Amino acid sequence: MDFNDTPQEADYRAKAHAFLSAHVRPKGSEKETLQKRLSEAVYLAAAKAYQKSKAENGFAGITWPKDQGGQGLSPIYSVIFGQEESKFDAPAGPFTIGLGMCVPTVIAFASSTQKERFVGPALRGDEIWCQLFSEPSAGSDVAGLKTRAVRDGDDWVINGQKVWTSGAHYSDWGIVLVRTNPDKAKHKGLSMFFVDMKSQGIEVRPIHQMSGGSNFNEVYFTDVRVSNDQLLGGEGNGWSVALVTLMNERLAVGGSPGPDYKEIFDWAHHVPGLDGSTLAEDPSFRQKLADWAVRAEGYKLAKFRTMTALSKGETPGPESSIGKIITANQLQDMTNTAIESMDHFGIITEEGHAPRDGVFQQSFMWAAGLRIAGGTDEILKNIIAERILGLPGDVRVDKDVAFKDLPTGH
Amino acid sequence: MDFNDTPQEADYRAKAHAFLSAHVRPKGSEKETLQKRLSEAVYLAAAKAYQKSKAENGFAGITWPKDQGGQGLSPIYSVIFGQEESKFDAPAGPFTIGLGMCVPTVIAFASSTQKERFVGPALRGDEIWCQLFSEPSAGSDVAGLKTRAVRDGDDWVINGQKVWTSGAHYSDWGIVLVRTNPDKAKHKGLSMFFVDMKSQGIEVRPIHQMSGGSNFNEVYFTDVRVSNDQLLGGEGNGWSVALVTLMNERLAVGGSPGPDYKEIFDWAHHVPGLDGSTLAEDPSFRQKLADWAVRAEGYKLAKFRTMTALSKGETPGPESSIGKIITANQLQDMTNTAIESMDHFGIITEEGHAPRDGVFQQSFMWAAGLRIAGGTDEILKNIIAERILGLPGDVRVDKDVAFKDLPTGH
Amino acid sequence: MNFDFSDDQKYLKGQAHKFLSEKASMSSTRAVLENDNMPFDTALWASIAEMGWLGAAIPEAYGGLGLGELELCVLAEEMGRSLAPVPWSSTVYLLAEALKIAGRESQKQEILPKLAQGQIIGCVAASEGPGEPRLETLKSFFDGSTVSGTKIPVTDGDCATHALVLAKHGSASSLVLVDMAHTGITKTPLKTFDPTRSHASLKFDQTPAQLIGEAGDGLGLLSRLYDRAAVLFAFEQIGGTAACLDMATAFAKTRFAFSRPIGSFQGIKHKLADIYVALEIARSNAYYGAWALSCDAPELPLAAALARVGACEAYYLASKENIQTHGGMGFTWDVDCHLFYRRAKLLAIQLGAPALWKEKIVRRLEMRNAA
Amino acid sequence: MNFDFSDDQKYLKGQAHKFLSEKASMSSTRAVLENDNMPFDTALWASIAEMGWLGAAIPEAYGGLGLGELELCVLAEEMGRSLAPVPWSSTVYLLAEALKIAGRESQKQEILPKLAQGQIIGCVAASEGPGEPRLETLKSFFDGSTVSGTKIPVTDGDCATHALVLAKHGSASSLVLVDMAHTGITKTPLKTFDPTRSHASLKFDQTPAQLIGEAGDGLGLLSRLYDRAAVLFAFEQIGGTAACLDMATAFAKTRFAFSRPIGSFQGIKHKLADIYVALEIARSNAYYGAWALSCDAPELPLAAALARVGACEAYYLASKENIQTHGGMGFTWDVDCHLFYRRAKLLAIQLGAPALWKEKIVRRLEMRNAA
Repeated sequence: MDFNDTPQEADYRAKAHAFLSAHVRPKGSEKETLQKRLSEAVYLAAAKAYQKSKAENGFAGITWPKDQGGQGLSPIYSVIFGQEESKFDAPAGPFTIGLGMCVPTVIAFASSTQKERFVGPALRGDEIWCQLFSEPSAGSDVAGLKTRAVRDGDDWVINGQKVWTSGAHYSDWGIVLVRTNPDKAKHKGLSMFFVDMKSQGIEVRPIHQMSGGSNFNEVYFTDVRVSNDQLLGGEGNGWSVALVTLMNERLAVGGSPGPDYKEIFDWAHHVPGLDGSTLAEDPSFRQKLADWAVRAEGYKLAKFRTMTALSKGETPGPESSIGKIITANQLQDMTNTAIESMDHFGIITEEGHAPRDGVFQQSFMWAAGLRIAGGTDEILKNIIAERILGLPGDVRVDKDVAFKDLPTGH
Repeated sequence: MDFNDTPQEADYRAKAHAFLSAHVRPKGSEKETLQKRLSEAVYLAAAKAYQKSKAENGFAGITWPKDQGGQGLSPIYSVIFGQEESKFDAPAGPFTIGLGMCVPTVIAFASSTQKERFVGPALRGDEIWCQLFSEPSAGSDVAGLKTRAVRDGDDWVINGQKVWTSGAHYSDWGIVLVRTNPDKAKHKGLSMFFVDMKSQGIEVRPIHQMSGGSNFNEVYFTDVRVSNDQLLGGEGNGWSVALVTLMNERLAVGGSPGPDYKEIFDWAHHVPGLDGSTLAEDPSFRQKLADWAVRAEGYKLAKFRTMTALSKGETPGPESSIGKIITANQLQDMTNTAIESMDHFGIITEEGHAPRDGVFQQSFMWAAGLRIAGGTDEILKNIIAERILGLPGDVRVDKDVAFKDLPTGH
Repeated sequence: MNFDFSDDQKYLKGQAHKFLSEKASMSSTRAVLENDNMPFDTALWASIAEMGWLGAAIPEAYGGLGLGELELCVLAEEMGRSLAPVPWSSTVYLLAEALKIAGRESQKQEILPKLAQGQIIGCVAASEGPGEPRLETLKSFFDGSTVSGTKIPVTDGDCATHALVLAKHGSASSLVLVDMAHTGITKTPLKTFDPTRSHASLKFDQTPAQLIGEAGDGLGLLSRLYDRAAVLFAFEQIGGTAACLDMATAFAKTRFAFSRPIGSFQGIKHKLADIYVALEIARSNAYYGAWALSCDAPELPLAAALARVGACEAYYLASKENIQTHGGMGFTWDVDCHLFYRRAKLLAIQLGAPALWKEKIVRRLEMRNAA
Repeated sequence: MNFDFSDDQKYLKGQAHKFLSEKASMSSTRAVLENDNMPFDTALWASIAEMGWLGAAIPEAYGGLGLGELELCVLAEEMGRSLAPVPWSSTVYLLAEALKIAGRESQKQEILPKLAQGQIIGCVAASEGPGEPRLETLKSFFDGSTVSGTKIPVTDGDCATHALVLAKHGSASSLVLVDMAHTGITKTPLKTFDPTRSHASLKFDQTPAQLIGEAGDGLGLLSRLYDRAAVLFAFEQIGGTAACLDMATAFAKTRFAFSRPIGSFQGIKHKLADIYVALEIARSNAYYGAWALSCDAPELPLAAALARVGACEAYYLASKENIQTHGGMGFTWDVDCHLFYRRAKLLAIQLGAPALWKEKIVRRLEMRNAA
């Protein structure tokens, strides 16, 4: 056992670090990040320039096939690059979903002419892609989506609404999962298209989150025409195409959002505890802190086990789905404890008064959403129970029934 | 708001207390109880004598109709008697289920001749009744029971196995739920009989519990003949009859088993804590103790609300089902904490060494069973969700299917 | 055994529910949430005054309705359920109660009648930083006639007409009453986690102040006042908890996933059952607190602590799992889940956080055992 | 990054699994459980000795196989899974490890070879009552050549050939080695919560004893020894946790209620998912402990505490919910659920309970931050 890179990995890590040092600044405090400091337009320009430099220096499409302009390397190298990149204030966000999920789907299912047209620009940062799957009435049950595409000559006409789309307002292209045949069973009547986000009939509206901010959009489709050539994977195969897209969501070996237990422990040395000493000396706080440490370190170490599998060329299992269950709930618990340990003062979010610029209160809000976004706690536990433990699925009342005949409660 | 009895209630409580003082001893320590000190035979004799004296003094069948030898009083009075009785070492156990659940079912469904024959002897303590519902493959799903009764002339012949029957080995009579028609849907093919527990073909075997003791039995039926007259509520109505029997299980306003948080707190003053002072001074233990107090006092107070409803002549709802979820899990948590707070020493159960004669370890065992007996945590939560909150039932695959065609997994 | 509210009290609760569902809709709460210059809903405040609720538990001699604390409890539950964005708790549970238990006759006569008519808004200015106020760390001071120092945060501090200020007084502490009309008080509004209620920091500079209760008994009086307020807060909290449970239950019945109501999945079902259990435990403890408060029973300190902890835990569980039950929608601004998540946190820390009150429970158990 | 066991180590684990499923069936565990006069399974002990496992991590120079601590970890996981009723942990994790880190050459030469052959059984006699042993409360004392005092409980105390005894030594404490063949040692067997392992109280009366490690370093050495043992215990615990999860999962797939496998209900499904999560967290922390143990890394104290707490929590959860998943059957003597419930508790307290180790985690985080 060791935590060391192989010689090749170490070499690659050094190269990645050198590239990053040359092109982006080391991470500073949260409020000084590019994203916080720059207007969205300027930030996007920076992001595109950064992506271009990645492409020029051979750090774009790390795991993609060489003939697609990728580096043809194993996933461990993109993990290593990600680890190094996370030490810098790199404007990579706008490309995460497109290059991580959308374009790989294009590579897997589009025609060679289409690949020539789209893969390069995406890789070089000229074009941004977004993913349009979820709908107001199809969240945990994505396959229950209602957005319709109706054939009209060589075109399809799309009508419906998507939600929780990141970056829809600045994306050039998107992949959209729609229903092409409501007479078939729900999973069988779906198809995947890629669409020009600037098409007529597409309206993007920001979602106002309970946290106050807007990181996602609603996207309305009104008689949006797409050519039949933009069908990915063929009519009625949308679900299997979507599974390929979502598979890429799994390799989340990045860090966890919000303050970690160490940050809260440091801070606790400056907060009074129940008995007049500091919170950091409060035995009941210390017991909680130990629980957080066990879960946080355990999760970090579990990711090292995943990396080990990758490094050996094995594919890590759905084990990685334990990550969000732990981090989201623990973030909610930790920040709740931090807020409550300040008593009445904990309600303050005003800058200059709230400790750590109010990161505890912000994360306490975010954590509630984190338990839902990208698979609720309940869905993730089903995945663990069924895919890992092999327990039987729940009774399904929506199998072998024409989608249009399924009960919807409305 | 007040916690006082009405004048009539106070008067009744005084009479009950006077009767008890005259007939039984005040409760002493756990190991000195009659049940612990006496052989089962002697204890049973004492129990029968005690029940006889209750009947003679008008404290038997408190809520039963007068024409059945009962007192015709409202449930609050049996609660009051129960509260007073719980202060004494009264040998009431062997009659709890029979008089609480079985005989009321007989009163509700038997012929007047049968009632004349059975109600009196039960009330006077001459005969003990037991309840035979659960089966090895029908626990949470009682209606899935397999024990068959087949018509043969004026008789029925019963074959099958029952489990978790308290007192079967010393009972004179029992009510048994059986399947009389496997071609009907599961709930529709059931019937209820009362049987002579001394009948030929009934074999009673004690169940060896994980706790070491044996408080329950398995009861095997092999060609046991019962007359058609012993059918309660008519053929095929077994399920509705059983619901009447089980309804009576609800009025559990008694105390909770095992040590309570106060006992653990008292004890904690004599155990070293982490920092060298006593456990009672350990802030993290104190936080836990407060949680236990909130739940324990809250549950006790919830029972006062139930009593208030009874006192006003209202019927308390299924709210009482929150009781066992709280007490069983809290008992497991409290005793686990007590055991662990002793470190290695906590493993000892040997009398003379283990604190409180090992009650913490015993209760830690019991608690695991308590979470299962008489409705698992999971079943109780379903009851709360469906009967109180009105949430929809789970998808049923066993409706409108002949019982014999239902999947069993075997 | 009569451990329940009377029919009259239940009738009052029903009336309050009806009144608040009309006048204190969520749009009233959202108006305050989204408007920084609107510390509370003045129209709603006026009509609450008209209903006489502000003086519900104030003796008729002081212009109140002369009802008891139990009536205040049922009103509190409905106020909590409605998230009414008004300085109700600061005025009724804190200022009025303080005067009732420790005010001098002149103070009662001067303030309570106006308070009952809605012309007075109270606030408690105790906190000066993270953690509970302690004599060792208290910086504000009272010189016998004026008070100086900075208090942060003060709920309703920017709209209050009168402030109860905890201040060092010689070697001890005292609770003093300040008329906010005095000049030289600096009020700075504060952004908080619950913008549906207004907060400020208050800077006093030799501001005239009069003693409430015994000189040197500031922390003691505040603790007794908080015991009373804890019971009333607990009813607001169970009202909020019940509202969350109702919301989540209604949603779980009508929201379909996999072509079934999500409420038919045990994952949701058991979650809501857990909330119900927490609510029943909290409610029973709150009733006990109400009884102790209504008859000034010696059990009040313990009962209040039990009521507060039970209510804080239940409301937190209900408000966060209500969001979870609503899924993505629950995380949006337009769905009301977050309003309860915010209020639950404010009510859980305003009188001191659960950890503090858990320790109080144990200390009070020790006192009872010692007695 | 190579944070996993080697193929050889995995092969050894497979072999151990195969061997133990044959030789250490539950009937072996039950034989010890039900027979008060059978402290352990002597036949199983003999064949484990034959396999050479007792000396797996003992250098060849002392008659061992000279494998590393990582090999011991994989064996520990399988021993834990099988509930093997033998004095393995007392002998291998405690006595052998103590000699390896603190034994004098003569002591190693005298004991380790015999231990590797199965002729020596160890035990640790530290506890004298509730709570962790502390210098202030320690009553047993060592006078330089003999030890006197009563130790209770001592796991394997009635079958051990050698005991490591913690005793007061002047104003400090020392760890001393006692040959149990000496006369005048009173062994009293004790009934415990886990009768599948034997326990006794030991009374020493001027019993000849030799120092292990530095004079006066008894508590320090015991703490270092327990850090090493904590990692090995953690592997036994994750083995037991995995066995409970396997049992519960298999049962949930085949047990039907309402004509469905109970494993198709989210109530059971999510329960088992929670156990899986706890197991993965525990396993990852245990691996870290294994790495630190294998290379005597400075991270060992923190890693050991993380491994222990994660493993204690996971095993407790898995063993109690395994009973719950089995329903009524789970509460019977004949179903194996309770064997794990018993063992989980013993392993959780033998080296000191989780609360103690949680405090160790925080202290060691503080040391790391200070460093």
